[in-house]
Amino acid sequence: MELQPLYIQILALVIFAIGIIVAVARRNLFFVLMGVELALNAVNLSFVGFAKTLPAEASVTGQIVPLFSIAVAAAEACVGFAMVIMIFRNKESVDADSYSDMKG
Amino acid sequence: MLLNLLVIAPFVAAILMVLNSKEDSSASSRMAILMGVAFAAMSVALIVTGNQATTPVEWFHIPGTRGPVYYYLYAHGLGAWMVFLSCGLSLVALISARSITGKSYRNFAIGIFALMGAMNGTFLAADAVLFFFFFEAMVIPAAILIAAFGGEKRTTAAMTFAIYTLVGSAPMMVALWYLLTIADNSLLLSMAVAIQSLPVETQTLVMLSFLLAFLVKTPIFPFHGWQAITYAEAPAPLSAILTGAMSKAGVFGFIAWVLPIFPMNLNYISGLMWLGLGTAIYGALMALRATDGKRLLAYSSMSHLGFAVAGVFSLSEAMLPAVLVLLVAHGISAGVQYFLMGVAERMTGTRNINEMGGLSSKNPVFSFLFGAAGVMALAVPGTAGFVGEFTVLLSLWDLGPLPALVGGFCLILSATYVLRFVQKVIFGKPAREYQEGTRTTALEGVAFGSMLALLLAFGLHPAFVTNSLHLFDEGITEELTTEVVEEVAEPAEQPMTAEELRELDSTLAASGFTEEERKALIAQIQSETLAVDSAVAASEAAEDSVEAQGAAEEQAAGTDSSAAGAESPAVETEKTEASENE
Amino acid sequence: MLALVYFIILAVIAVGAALCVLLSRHPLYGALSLVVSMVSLAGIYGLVGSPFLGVVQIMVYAGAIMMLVTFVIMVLNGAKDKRTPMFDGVSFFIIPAVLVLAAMVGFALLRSTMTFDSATVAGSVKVTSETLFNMASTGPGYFLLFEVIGVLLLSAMVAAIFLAKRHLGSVISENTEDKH
Amino acid sequence: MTHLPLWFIPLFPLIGTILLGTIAVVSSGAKKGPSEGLVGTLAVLFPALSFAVVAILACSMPEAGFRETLCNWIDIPLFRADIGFLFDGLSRIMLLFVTGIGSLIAMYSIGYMHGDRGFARFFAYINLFLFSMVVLVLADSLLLTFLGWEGVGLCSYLLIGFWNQDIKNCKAANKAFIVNRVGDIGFLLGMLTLVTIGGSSLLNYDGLAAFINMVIGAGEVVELVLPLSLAGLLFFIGCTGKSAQIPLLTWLPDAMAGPTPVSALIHAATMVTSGVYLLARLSMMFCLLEHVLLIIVFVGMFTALWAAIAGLLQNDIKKVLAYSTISQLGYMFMAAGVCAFDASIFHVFTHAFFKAALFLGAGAVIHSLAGEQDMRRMGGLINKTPVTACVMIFAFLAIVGFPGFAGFWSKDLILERIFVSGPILGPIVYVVGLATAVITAVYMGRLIIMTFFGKYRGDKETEEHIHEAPAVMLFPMVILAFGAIFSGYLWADSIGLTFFRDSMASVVGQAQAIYLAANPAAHVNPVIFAALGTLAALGGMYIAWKVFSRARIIGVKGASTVPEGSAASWTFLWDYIHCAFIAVVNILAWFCDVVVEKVLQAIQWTIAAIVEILGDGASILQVRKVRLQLSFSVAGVALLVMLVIFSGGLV
Repeated sequence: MELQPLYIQILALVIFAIGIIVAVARRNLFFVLMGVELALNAVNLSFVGFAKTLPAEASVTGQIVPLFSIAVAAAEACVGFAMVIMIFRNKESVDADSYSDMKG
Repeated sequence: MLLNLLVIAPFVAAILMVLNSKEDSSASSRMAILMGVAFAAMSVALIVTGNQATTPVEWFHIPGTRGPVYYYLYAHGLGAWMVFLSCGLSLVALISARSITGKSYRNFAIGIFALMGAMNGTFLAADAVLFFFFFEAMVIPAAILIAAFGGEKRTTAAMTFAIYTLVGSAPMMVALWYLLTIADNSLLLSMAVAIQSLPVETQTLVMLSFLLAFLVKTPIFPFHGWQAITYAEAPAPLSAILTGAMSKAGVFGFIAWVLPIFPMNLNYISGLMWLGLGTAIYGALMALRATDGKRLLAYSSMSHLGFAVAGVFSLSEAMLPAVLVLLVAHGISAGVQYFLMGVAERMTGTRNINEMGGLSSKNPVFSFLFGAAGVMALAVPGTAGFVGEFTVLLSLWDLGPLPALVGGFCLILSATYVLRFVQKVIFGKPAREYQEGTRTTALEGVAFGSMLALLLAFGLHPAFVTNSLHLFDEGITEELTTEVVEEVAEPAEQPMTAEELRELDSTLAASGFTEEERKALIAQIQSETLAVDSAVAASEAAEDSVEAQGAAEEQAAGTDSSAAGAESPAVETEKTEASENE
Repeated sequence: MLALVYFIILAVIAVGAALCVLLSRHPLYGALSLVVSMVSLAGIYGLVGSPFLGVVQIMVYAGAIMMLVTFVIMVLNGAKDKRTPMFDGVSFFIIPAVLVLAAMVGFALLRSTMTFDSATVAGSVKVTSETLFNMASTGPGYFLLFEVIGVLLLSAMVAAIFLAKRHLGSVISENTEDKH
Repeated sequence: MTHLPLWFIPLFPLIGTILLGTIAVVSSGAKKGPSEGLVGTLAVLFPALSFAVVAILACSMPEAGFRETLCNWIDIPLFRADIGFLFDGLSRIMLLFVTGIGSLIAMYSIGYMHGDRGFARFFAYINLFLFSMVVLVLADSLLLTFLGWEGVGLCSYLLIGFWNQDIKNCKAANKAFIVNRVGDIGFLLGMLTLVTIGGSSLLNYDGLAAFINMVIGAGEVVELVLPLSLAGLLFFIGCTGKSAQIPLLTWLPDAMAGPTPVSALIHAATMVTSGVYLLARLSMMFCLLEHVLLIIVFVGMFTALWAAIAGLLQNDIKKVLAYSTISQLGYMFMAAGVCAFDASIFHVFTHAFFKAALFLGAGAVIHSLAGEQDMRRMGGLINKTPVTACVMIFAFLAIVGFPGFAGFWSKDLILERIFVSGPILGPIVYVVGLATAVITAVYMGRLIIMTFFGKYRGDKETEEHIHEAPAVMLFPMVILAFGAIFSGYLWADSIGLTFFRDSMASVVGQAQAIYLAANPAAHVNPVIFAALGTLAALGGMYIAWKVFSRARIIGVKGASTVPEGSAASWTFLWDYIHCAFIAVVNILAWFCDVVVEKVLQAIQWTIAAIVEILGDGASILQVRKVRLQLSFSVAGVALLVMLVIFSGGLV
């Protein structure tokens, strides 16, 4: 029995599902952000897994996109946490449900 | 060069206006008026120098379409005159707005320049996507200006205007995109060829989507809901531009885009003509009852444009010059009426004509201009309006007496409401004490006066206007067609194979030609391909050969799309010319 | 075979750590679990022949980002919010939804056939880096993207500084007001 | 070119218009108006110069006349028109009296308009009017005639509403313009019909004549009668508008709101006769159209009779004259209807003199009574204003057809031509015409008696101020009075003077010959007609003397009569008919405004409301909790994926 690409995809799927659940089900803002990171990671993994099924030249895209997505995630985390700091100071709460001013 | 300047430079001017100080309105007005004069001069130069085109530049690809979108401008008589209207009215608006806008003059000028650039682009675009881009872009500065400088209900007016026109052209966007997926590129000719291959129902659907946009823009009954409130609430100089130049985009679209692209059957043509006449009558009747001066003018404008649309769809030989003169005349006269109404509004502080009156004793110069503008709007012979309306009536009479009779009735009604308007505003005793605002300034007076003088000049010598269409026949087309023939002739030189002919035949059948017509056409094409140089001679023949060539190109399955793109602009000009000659 | 064993070990760690993130009470624990999960993912990247990606994953994610997270959590005292429950009604709605979604996608995955390309798995650092940085052979596209990403990061940093700065300023002014 | 250029004729009034207009606009802001002497001089100078040019040209004119094409006007596919002038026997006569009487009346106006705020403006309008009228008459094509045609209508509008402070005057002006517009549209459509029949060259008078000759030569008259009749009918509608014939006659009585010189110039002597002029111009066409001619005869007959009866019942001195004008125009149309175009133009010519004299006399009376127009408050003026009275009485004798005066010759000529035109129709129309002549004598006699004889019935105050008009007003009146006496001798058939007919022969002779060939005239001794005509005039005068010199006319108190618009009096039933049309249009407009527009707006707002409700409805789904929102979307994605998979999508 060898390592199959399918296994990697299944793993990515599981981590993605957990990531989503963390992002939505947890009420703490930090967990929300961490869930998003988890889901992003899962997607990167999926990319790499699929890329490995292709011949070398064609697989390049699949390996470069995660690279960029990691960079974007870094930027997102940077801004995201700055915002968390800001709104935490305003509301004195990290409960995601207390930020519901958007409904008109 | 001139074309690029006319389209792009207004936007540059708008940006330059930002550099002005916000407080010093006199400095910014000097600059704005100077630039306005420059643009007006350029538009005159455009008319004088005749037809021209820029070299097409590939702009971008729309996903799903086969060919590229070009940045490609060209000017023929119609477009050039519309550009003249847009530049000239903008100039007068910039002059006239000085007394209205006060400190925020700078912002007003920015909006006007942006609007002018978009309008020029609309009238000069040779590429359908470019046209659509500018057609939509016009709405934005206009709506912003209304919302910023309008009357009491300005936000409602701006919203109504923007939503109506944007929603109206949304189907056109879809239809355009659909056409692009089957056409070689977004130029007129390839679209006209492409639509031939569609089933009749689809053709109708696509055509109706195009029509809707222009019907709303013109506006034609029953799509005029936005017009009265918009023109009434917009500041008077802007109303003048809207009615004098922007509303022409609808009629322009009918002539320059709908008629050349779509093979219309007689039902649609006569239906649209009657719709135009109905609008003319409806607008006149509404104007009879309007008490808001600007609303009255809005309905009058609607009436005139309905008349123009009826003229367009009379499709007689005299249609193009007739409608052109009518549009130019209406643009100037409606424009000056709006400007003067703005002056009246600012002198009396009201738009209700029942509360006005007696201005003739208070401000005789203004009243002279106002009365003269009214007379010009009446289409008294000797003014441009008369030439336009007479020749349009002539076109209508070509179809039969009934449309012309309805048109004549419309002229009687127009006399009625214009006289009522003039009487209520300037004659009689002042209805109440006016809070006297700024009177007509000397510069304004000169501007309005020269507009009236233009009307007289065009009325006594309409060749000024109509000659630009002759120029089109002789000038650039010759050069273009010679080039085109060399390029076009190549595929056409080889006689079409039997298979190609069969395919052409089936295409024609799909687009609703009868057996005899198809046979005749094919016979013509066969003889055409043998005698190549006759492609230039007769416009109809040229169109047919071009069509045949288009079919041949289609068979090549667009493998050489870049080559097709390079030669199509030239071919397309010829096609426009052919259709305009009809 | 050996690869499969390593994979299973790493996968179990990754999933376990992810579950820890889901179930931990304090965000700090969650963050640490997340680091573990990411590191094990980096291992998997190495396992399937993308060591460069794995290194980047450890440096950027497990290093920089997670450090930021923990730092922020520790700066904000109220991060551990005792009053808010871990889960509520929404959670019971989302979990089945996600499970169904995952099941569907998994079902689709199972129906497909995939095999590794042996050459690709063997090593791809060279190909990747050449594609990225050798403009002569692949054109400037990726390199340009790379530079743009740099600008994005810079702007994100500036944005974060601005957000934080305004906040700090307000705190100072509040404090000065309190004194009077 | 050996003769003076034709465009000199319209040029002078145009220069006058521009100069005076500039003066009027420039001086409008100033407290004190421009010098009346200067303005008056300019105002008379330019028409007089124009008259001089006409006179020179008239003397040197060859038989065929002058033709001159200035430049191209409209040149588009299907249609081409030039600006060109045509000076022949017909336009010579018309131009002579248009510019001549125009100059005289301009001179008169200097006195009449003295002290008015709009002095310069008035003369600018007058010059513009003369320009338009000259263009109308001098044009060599229908299109250019139409320019003058609408131009005179416009000037008429401007001058009726000259005192625009009073809204009633404006309404009268509007009415005049709109009613005229109806006729003008007829003219316009007539031109279009001609263009459809034979191309735009038919709009040229020479081209039309050539075409008709060609048609007659080719024997294709029958095929073309129907479209030509349509064109003729449409042109006739235009004529009824401009010449105040049934059914478009209501504007002329109201037009008396304008200053009296205007009434004399535009609404009596020149503009209103342009309909007759047009019929004569198109004589080649009309002589083929028997049915249209029949309509013209009947319309003319009814108008003459109707207006004469209406004239009996008016108390406003100017209104009497207005109805009298309509009635006389009816005569001219009757003549045109039996293809006696030269007779009708002759009547136009003589009528211009005596009616202008009457109007100017009335103006002098009004002037001397400080604006009083109601005849019931006049009387006995012959002692106080003898010159005016003499002028008016001479003109009166001319209009009733007293032997030897101008009207006698022209009116008898018309009646004679009518009688001989056909076996049954001729005598009937003749009898009506004769009856009209009697009524004319009655109401004109009433006017003279009520104004100049008996006792003065007005206020004492005004009586003291009654004075003869100044010389500048009297001079034109006297000249016109001479015209009223002697202009008839240009064509006194009975004593063998036929100068007028000969000069017209080149224009209308052929048409009349064609008509006569189709309808041979019976020969009756002309002396009988002269005797009958004289009898009618004398009889009418006798009745008037009997009835009105004895009758006690009760002076009225209160304001003098002013134009009353559509509510004038029952005599003009036509006003009510027009009102019905206006009501229809108003109802249509009301329907559009209140029903259609509201429905459309309702639809528009309904759509807007639906969209808004849909938007609001969607926002119900939006819950406060962002996380719940997110989970909804995840669930939605799950649902979609499920759909795809179970519908066999990816598998």
